[in-house]
Amino acid sequence: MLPWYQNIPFACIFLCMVNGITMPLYRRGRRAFAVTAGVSFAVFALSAVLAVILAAGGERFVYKMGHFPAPWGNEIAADPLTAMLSAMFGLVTGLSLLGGRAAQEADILAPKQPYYFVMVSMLLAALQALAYTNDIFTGYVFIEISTIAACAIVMARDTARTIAATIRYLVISLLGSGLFLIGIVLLYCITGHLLMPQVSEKVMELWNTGRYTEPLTMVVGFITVGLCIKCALFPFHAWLPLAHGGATTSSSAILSGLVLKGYIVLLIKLYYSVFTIEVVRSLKITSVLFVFGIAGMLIGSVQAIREEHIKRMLAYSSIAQIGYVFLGIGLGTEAGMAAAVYQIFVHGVTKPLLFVCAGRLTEVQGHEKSLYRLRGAAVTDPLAGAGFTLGALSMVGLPLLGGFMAKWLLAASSLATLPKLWPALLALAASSVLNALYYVPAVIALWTPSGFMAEKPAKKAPLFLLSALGLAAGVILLGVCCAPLMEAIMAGLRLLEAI
Amino acid sequence: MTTVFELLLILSLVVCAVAASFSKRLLTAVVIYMAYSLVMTVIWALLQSPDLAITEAAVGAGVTGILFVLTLKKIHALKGTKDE
Amino acid sequence: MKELFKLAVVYRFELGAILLFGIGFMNLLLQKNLIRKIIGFNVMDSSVFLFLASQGYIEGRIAPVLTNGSMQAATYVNPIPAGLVLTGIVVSVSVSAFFLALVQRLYLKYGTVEFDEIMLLAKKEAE
Amino acid sequence: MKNEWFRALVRWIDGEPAHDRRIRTPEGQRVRRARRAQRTGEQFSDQAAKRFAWGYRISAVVICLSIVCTLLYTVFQLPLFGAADSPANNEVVERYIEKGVEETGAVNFVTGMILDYRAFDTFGESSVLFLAVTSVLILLLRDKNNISEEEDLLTAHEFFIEREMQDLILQKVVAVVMPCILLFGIYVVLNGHISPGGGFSGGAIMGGGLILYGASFGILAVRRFFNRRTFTAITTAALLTYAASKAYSFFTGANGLETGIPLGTPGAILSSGLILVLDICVGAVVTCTMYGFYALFARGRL
Repeated sequence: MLPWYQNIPFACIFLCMVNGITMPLYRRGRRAFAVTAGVSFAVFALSAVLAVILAAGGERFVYKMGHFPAPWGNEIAADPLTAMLSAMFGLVTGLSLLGGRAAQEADILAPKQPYYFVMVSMLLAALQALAYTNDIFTGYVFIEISTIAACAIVMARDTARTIAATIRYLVISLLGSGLFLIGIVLLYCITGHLLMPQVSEKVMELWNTGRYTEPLTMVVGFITVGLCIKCALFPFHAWLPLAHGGATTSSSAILSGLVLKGYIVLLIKLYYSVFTIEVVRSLKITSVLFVFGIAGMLIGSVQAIREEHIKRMLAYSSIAQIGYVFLGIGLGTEAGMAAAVYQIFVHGVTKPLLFVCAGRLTEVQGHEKSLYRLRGAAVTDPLAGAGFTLGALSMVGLPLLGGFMAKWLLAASSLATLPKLWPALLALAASSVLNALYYVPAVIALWTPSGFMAEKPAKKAPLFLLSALGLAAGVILLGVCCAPLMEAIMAGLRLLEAI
Repeated sequence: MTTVFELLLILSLVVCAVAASFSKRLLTAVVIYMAYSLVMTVIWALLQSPDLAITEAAVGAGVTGILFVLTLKKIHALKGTKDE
Repeated sequence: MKELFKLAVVYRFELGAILLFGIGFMNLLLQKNLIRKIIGFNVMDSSVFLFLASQGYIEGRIAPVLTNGSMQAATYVNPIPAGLVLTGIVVSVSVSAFFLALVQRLYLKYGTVEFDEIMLLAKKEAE
Repeated sequence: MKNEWFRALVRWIDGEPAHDRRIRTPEGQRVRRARRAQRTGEQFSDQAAKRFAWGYRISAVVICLSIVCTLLYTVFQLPLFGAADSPANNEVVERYIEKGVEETGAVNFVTGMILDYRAFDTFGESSVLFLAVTSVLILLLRDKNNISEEEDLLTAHEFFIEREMQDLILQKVVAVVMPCILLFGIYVVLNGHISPGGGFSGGAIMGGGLILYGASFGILAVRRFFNRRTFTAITTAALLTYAASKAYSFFTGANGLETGIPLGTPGAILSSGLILVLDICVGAVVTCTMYGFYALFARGRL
């Protein structure tokens, strides 16, 4: 028998999938909602316990999916980093669902709500599987699951525009997964394995002997481009604002905060456990990612400045934040990668907070979406306003908040890489200014009383309160106790590299 | 001899794919796509993968084709109002 | 030149698969009509599967189903690509069905299946 | 000039973006756009869109051609077609073939591989199918969001045709053919571990049979024995059985326990342990899914 905690990753994935399968049995949304949120929090609790145990022991383990060991059967592998990511996925999904409950009631017809929760729990399962998987083909299958589920939670809010946004999202996603698929097919053809440790061994052998170098380059290129399309890195970002800006609140929060990150996590895992970072660096792919990351940071912010629809503004800001992650990956050092992962955590908590608060603010203002008409919404519901302000300040980079820590870590890690030092620092500074240029006016506008305010005070929303408090606590926690988290991230990355 | 046959099949696949993308009417494109699936079935059989052949025949040429045609009916493309 | 031609005949399935991949990819990117786009996606996916299966094929061996009790690996072709392709076909059918359902709904809302027109109408509606 | 800047700054701090240069209001944007259109001629935005479309098309073609060319170049570096010494043909394949029958009990090595060795992928695959049919349900199930009068008339007309104008020849032929199709589907499902085929292809065949029945006798006739409730019940039950048996096998496998399920004689119908159960579950799910697709696409209800 294995130690009990080693069953947790599989148990979490399985729990989510079974929850998804049983959802159609519910007639109405309310119970389905409660069960799904409960499952998300259970996933969070289990994964957090696992993360603590693994981080304490500096341990990494593989879990056989079936009776057959490594090169024959499927496997999943867990280390402190993936366990923490999985905990974050569970927590943020649960909190987003709570925070977006009112919007779900308004946007999705009651008989179809259980189907929405099918998608959410399958998405959570897929995200965890992407973090834990130790097999490239399993990665592909779960990428497809997350694609369909992500598109479905966009279109769940059944308006013409969200369906148009969904089809665009789907087309782009299909391009991405097609490229990823041909990448792994080529990889299988030259290595003959599908499990990451075995593939990695073969890749090292090929790299050292110089055989199949061109196909290998192609493989790394295809997989990178495929995943970058799916996580909206700069030249492939055009689909994002429509999809994330138009969906219902909890969908936007989950999509922006988690789904984009799931693909990046898989990419980092592939870089570390399959190709090794040295190979990727010597193929100059990190430098390319660095350039596009910077471009994304700047262009995303510039487009956000020009946007007046609050959710689309947040969506454009997501493009910029994804740019930060790729800036960290592009540095090509361990510290840079760790900073990128830290940014994943920070953005994964902050953006849902912003979306949830924005959803609440539009709700109290009578479903207005433009910043101009939202003036004064924060006065009507000060708590939502405070949450939005906190998230915005974190994005701008106020010390003691998560966003500041992430930027600081990125800057600190760029110090060690000389040719990339100045571009990285300049881009960070410029993008901070740009962030301030759209977040500060938005916050000021929200707090300025105006004629658009509702006359009667807002109805109480305990679920929203819980969600906003949880997410805000996460933002502050990420800003204050950075050191232990960074240690666990570093340990996790080193363990990923060791196999 | 098999090689020639295989080459012919591959050629017809390419021709089908090109024809489907340049055909005037949507229904033609769908029918050509179904033919493409059928050729693919034969190729799976030649590549010694009978499992794939059965699946492709049942799904690619069968159910997917039906779904395509039903969609064409819903978007009123069967009578050629849109695409002629 | 003759050598290259011979090599091309040897790699016939792979080359065909790549041509199909290109055609499918272009269709998915460039076709304005959504139905053609999804046909392009199907062509692209099946071309990748063709590529995979042709790399698993081994000359002179038979399908991976136990025949005449022979349990020698040298009797059968590689079963792994077939399994992977089976999974892939299911995925592509599911995606096609989802896509076509979306197309139906879009037609109901906008009265067209041209991607550009739909995006334009959606944008106009946003303003 | 300076004064204006200062005033703009004050307004910006006051949070009154309406008079700011970067106008944030929808009204302001509309005004700006109209002004720009006046300045540059009416077709400005159209032309820009056209130019953008051309740029997009050209770059797409260039990207695609470069991908194809590099792939064509790469192919010649890959192992030869049909060669026995390709990297893919390694110890993994050997084990699947030489030990496959003994370890999984399946005579069809592909089935043994996808339902036992690499079963997690297949579990994901059936979830994809489930997700697809659920999203089609969300999209096409008739409710107040997706009803148009024209569509309703059409559907009513089709139901009328179904009821009143039944085609005798078609129905007689289908009455003969349909049992054969179903029987063949069941055969393919049950023999998934013995011969080519399995849950997915067999399920698709059975689904095809049901679709044929629905198309000739009318969806109302099918609804007598297969409605939304049976659909939900069958898919949920089958997927849950699938998940439970897989969870059992994963859990025991990882923890080094025996499953305690006899594999039986290879080649018999009742053999190879859980594979038969899994095949039946997948078959049931796929049958429901395929017919569900048809009914939803054709009528928007199940």
